[in-house]
Amino acid sequence: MDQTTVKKSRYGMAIDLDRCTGCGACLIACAVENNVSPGQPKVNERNGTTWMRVFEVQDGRPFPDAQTAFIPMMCQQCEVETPCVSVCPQNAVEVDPETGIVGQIPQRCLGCRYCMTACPYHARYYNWWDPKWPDGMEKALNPDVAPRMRGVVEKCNFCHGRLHEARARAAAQGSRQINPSDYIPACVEACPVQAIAFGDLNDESTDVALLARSERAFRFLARLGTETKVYYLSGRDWVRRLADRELARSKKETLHG
Amino acid sequence: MPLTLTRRNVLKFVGGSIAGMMVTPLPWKLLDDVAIWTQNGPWIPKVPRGPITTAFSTCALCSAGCGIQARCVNTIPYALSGIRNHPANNGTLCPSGVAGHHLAYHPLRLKSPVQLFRREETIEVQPVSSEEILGKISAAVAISRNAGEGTLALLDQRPGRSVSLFYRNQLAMHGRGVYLVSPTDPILITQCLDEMVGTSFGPVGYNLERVRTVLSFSAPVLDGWGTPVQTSKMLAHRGSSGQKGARVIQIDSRYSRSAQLADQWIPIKPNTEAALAFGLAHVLLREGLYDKALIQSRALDFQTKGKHSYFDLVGRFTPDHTAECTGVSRDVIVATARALAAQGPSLVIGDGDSGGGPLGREAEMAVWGINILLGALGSNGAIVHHRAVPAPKEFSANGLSPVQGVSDIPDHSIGVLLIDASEQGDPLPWSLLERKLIPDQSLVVAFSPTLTGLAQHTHYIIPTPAHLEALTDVPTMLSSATGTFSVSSPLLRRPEGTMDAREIMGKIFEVEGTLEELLKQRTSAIFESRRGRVFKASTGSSVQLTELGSSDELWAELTAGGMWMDDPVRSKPLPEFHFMGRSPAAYERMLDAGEGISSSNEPDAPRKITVLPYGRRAEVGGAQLSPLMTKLYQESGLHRSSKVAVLNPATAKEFNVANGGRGTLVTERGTQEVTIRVDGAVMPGVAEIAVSPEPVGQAGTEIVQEQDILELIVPDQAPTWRAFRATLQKA
Amino acid sequence: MQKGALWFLSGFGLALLIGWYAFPQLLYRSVDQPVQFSHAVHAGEAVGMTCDGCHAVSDDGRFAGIPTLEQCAGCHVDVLGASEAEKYFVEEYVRQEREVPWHVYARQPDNAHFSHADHVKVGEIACERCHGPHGTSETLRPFEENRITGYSRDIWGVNISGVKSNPWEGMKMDDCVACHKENNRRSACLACHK
Amino acid sequence: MDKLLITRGVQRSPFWKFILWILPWAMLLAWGLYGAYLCLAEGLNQTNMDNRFAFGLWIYLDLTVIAFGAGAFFTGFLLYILKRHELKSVINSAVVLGLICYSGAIVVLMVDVGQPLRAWFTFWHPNVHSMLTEVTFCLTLYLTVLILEYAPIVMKNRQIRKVPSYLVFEFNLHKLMVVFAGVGAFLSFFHQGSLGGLYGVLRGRPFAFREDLGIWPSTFFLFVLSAMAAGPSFVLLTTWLVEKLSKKRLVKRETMSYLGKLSGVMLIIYILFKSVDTLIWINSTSPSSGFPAFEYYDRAAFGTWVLFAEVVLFGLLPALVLLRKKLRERMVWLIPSAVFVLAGVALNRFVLTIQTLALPTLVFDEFLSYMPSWQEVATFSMVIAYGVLLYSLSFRYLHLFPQERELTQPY
Repeated sequence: MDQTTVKKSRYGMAIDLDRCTGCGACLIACAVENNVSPGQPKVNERNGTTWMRVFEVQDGRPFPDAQTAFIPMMCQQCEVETPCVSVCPQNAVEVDPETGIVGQIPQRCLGCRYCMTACPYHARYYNWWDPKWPDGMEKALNPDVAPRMRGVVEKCNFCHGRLHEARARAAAQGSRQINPSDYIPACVEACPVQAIAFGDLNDESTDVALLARSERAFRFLARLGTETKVYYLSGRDWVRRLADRELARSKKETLHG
Repeated sequence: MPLTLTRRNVLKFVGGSIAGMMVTPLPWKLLDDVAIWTQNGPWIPKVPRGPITTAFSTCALCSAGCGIQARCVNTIPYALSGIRNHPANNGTLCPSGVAGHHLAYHPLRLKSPVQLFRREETIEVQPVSSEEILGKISAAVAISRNAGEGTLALLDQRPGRSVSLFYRNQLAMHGRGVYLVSPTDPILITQCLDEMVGTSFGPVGYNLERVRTVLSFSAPVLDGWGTPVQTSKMLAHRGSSGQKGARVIQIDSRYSRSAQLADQWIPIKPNTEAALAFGLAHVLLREGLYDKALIQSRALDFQTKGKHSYFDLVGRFTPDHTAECTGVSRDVIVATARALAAQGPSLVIGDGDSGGGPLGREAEMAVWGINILLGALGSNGAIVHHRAVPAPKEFSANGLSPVQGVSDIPDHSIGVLLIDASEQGDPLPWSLLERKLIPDQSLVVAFSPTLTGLAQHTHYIIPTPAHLEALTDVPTMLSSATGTFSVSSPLLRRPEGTMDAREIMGKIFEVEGTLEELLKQRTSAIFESRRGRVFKASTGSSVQLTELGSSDELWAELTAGGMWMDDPVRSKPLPEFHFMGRSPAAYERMLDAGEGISSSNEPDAPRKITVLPYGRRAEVGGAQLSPLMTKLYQESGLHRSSKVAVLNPATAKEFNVANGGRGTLVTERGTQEVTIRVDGAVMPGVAEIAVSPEPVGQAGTEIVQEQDILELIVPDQAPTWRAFRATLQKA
Repeated sequence: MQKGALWFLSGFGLALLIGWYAFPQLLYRSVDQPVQFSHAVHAGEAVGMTCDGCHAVSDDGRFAGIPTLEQCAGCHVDVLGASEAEKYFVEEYVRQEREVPWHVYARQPDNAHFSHADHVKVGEIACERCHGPHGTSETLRPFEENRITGYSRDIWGVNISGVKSNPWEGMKMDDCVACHKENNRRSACLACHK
Repeated sequence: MDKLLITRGVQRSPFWKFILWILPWAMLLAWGLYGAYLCLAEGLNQTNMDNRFAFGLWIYLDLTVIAFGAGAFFTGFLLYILKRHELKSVINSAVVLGLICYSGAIVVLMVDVGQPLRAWFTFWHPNVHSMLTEVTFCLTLYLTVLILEYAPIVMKNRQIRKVPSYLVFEFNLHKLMVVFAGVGAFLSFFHQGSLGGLYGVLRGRPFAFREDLGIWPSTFFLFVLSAMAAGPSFVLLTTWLVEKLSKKRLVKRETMSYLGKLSGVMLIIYILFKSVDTLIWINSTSPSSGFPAFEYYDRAAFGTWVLFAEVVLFGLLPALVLLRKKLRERMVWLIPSAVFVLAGVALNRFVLTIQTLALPTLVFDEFLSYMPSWQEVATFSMVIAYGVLLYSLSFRYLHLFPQERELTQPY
């Protein structure tokens, strides 16, 4: 059997911004799954570690007409010219050709943070402190994800530990092909309103592939040309205009003009 | 040939050594090993290794009763997820629930009994034996019983559990026992209905699937008020699913999550909900948008003429007058009332925000009034009557102490206050509780797994098992259309020094028995009722209770993530009732509630701001939050703690504070520093502040007292704390 | 000039001695296994156990690795044979319900993910390919731990120079990568790192 | 001992005066060492950098310092390869300055990376596509070259040259200087360029991103040019400063003026290219990725004046002054112009490092501010103190200015 017999996947997500309630379950489920340590006493919004961040945005109209949307944002898994990959001096970042997932290996990382400046989505996080858990809590860490150390960068990898688990499960049955229902990232699983769809974009029949082609779908900063694999869905015009600055500006002009 | 030691020779020797070293593995292997050491050094946490198993239980952090599936390593849970097809959560979990298995490792976790000493900003603890504390309680209980000095009060942070029945039972037998709940507890809301009806109407629930329009009076309808499944259904019409869902209209002084997510947000001046309810009733009555025959036959205070009748009361709240009271425009009032009537079935929810304090009895009755006019309560209504979860007979035989809100009992009356904080419940200003105690003579003891919330104000704490260490049952949620029962079985071994609340109370009242026996008795009672269906986690589907062979089988299902759901009953026809309740001077009280404390009318000292506290379900009242909740609070600002005040830009300007700057809030009770966040969506003139303290990610060297905005409340102001005035200065 | 060369050479020689002989001695710490276990006895004719009787891959693809006490106690509820080691094992561990703190020769660091199911069931690689033939060993050799990294010596390979005389020597990433390349298998970092 | 080390025929201040001069710098060094220790021992939480401002003061100043240090390679290149012998009088000083700038920058980088003990992975597992790999390789190699260039200067010290074999070694090294200069110029060209490329390749940061010219973004070439403009100015300025402090003439005025001319010529070329590049970027590169360029200058303190200052005030203006022979021959024109050149290059590095990170990318991002912590300032002061100390020692005990004896000779 050859490697070529294994189907190449492009894992992606579609997040429905019209459903997201900003509860934060995805953010916590992500931190639990990926052994992200609790914040230090001095932690703040700019130096904490949240592989998945939910931004609260408004349309800018004043009280009482303001509209709010929540934008969960994790690594967008850029497919083409992935900004963080080419900059890493020691190959700690790469796009897995088999899954399309952008991998970050903290043990290879030297902590130069160049990739962080390269990422327009601010999806990369640096360990400013030693990761520490309260007494006894280390026994409750996820065995499938290695904890990181101070001084390295980490980020979302679509819960790769779960892909390992799914592959092992398939292998136990003698198969190289995973069962798609075995591989669902923690944020997707936790979402109380099921706003996130996940799956293989190469497989036309998956929900995520259908949603990615829908009229409501858009991607953030798509004009950078990095072909991200996280799609966002919204029927609200002002939300869709958040995709990039040129679009956001066109709205302002129509308002004022 | 003697080898003479000269400088030159030494240099040559060193040169030779260096050259030699380069062709040994030493420098290269060292370089490699040092790099590996930086990857695996002892300071880097190691993952557990061991057999992976799956366990099932039920989340007890709130009364939604979500089924949880735990992945465990060495039998210790390391990740939780929801159980697929579970009637409460269908495979999902809320942020608190998903990190529930961390609560056992809370940095302020207690594992042995302590005595507390509150210092300026910190708390010192000293270990004591549980016998000593229990001895003190027993002595005080005896004094209260015999000498009649002060009552024995028990504050139940999670009423409705089986152990709550046990408490009420024991307190009733004690004679001078008082059973207290937070004034925001949903039980008190149904009590308002009881007052209107004159007898106990029985438990009610909300059949959200049947409604097309939901009007919420500041209830967090889309943010934890119902179960995840209910919330998901209410939001289902959004996005791509193409399903139908209810239209939600949120009346709220705050730009709350529900206000953000609702189809329509109606901002309202703080504390004027009663007026708006009367105003809506006015439109319904004036335009005849109700079943006249039915109401006239049932309502006992509904004479279309008489003075001091409901008609008369509501008549005062013309749309214009209501607009003046509430700040809601006349057109919106009229349109909302019409929409409720036209786009039925509709229902009105009056349950306040769990952190923001109760709406107040009169406002609740006003809300029930609209529900009655809309036909939401009655034979075809969406507010349904259901049966109580069957309970062992001994409880009804011995009598139950009545449920009382903390503000309902006289000041300086409590001699011994026991706080069951083993489950986190709705938050409560300590000042409200403190004034009920006999000054300097009372004994306050908490049963709590952590040194957080109200437990920080007590004299002693007896530690209880933490979430998922404890065995407990989950009571029926207010939003549930039928009675439900599930059991949170322990997934973790509890520490040696802990006792569950049943054990502690058993010792105090000298009653034999364990919690497990109590819950098994309850399970038998349910089994014997032969009603309802049981969700089985193992199959992901529900079966008729009668399909189960024995009570033990039911117990096995319930302790493994199962849930019992009662059969729905046909709704009672609308009984006879008084719109304004039966208390003397009902009319005046209702009128006061409507006209009353609208904050805009009071002549203000300059530079006062209206503080609107709020809470998030399962993230308040004791703030037993996973250390990882720093992700939502400190690390992303998605949730805000008591340290952040959100203001309208105009208000910020008025008070001379800037976005990201610091401000100090001052009332007679004290001061609190807050970080200012400016948000154009917030109502001018108010400061929205959450009641939860910041989650603790790491234990400090000393225990710092929680900074809770509720501490600033001056208790004399009102029985509720939904809005209070404070000065705000730039810090 | 010659004298100078002697100085140079003696320095050179000493360095070689330190680097090749003393350094490995100092770098590794030798620890005995808590219990002496004989693969030969268990897999021998008398007992007749197969390898996967203890080292099995479960249905979910997880590898049990070294059997837990529970599995051992399945037979060794009491002392079965005459060996001192067994007696010690039963008294110290089985009776006291203590897990044996085995030192695992092939223990990989936390950041390495290795699926035995993938390699053995799908890849059909023999156990010996990586673990060497140890099914007939009479005793357990001492565990050698790298004092700096905490790794087992088996990871680097027994030869300090990194030269391998058997295919199973060395379990470093380079060794994995070499085999993956040879067989055209997954090469992404995340394929084996977690 | 002190006297014996000082080059014959030059006057140096009394030893106690020298100690008095050294002392405050040594104290600054000690403070800096403490700051750096904190960053290494406690982690980079000691700095005010964060996930959004992942590069801060250190990277900015590293880039600036390396641009200033370009004098070493450029002077060497002109002297040894193009045989511009008028530069012989400043080459030693230029080498010392280069060494200080480069070694200092590398020390700070080692504090800046989170895992300095793993930094050698870049050599073992290099990503050849990364500008940072190019920078790391060239920097370390060029630092080696600089040390080799510095060695003969040290070996010419009065006492050290007494060892005959050292003299032979020095002589041999000197013969190789052409090779070193060639290698140095080659390496410098790449790392100065790669430092520019560092930001120019950031596709995700359209404020910094530039189109490719060949295999490198345009900033690659702009950095080389601007560094070549800054280098001579920095040599010029330090020489002038040392003259003022030591109250001696060290270099002929013609040399100073020649350095000024070099700066002027390089600067005008740089400004020309920079202007073209900016126009292309404003009109094509940036808008095509969804970022209207004028928005960058719409934020807080960073108005269009920044661009104006960079191109006109600190670019065109000093370039024109330096290109006029009459003006650059007068110190009142020459020195301020050199300062302007350096300010312009420093501003350019600031804009590319700090402003790039301060500017939002996502529509709902905010403009960010960042202020270095004292530990960051201390760590960098350490490098400045180290530089002053090394230069002071070199100046006192080594023969940095060959013309000094001739110029200070009483007639």
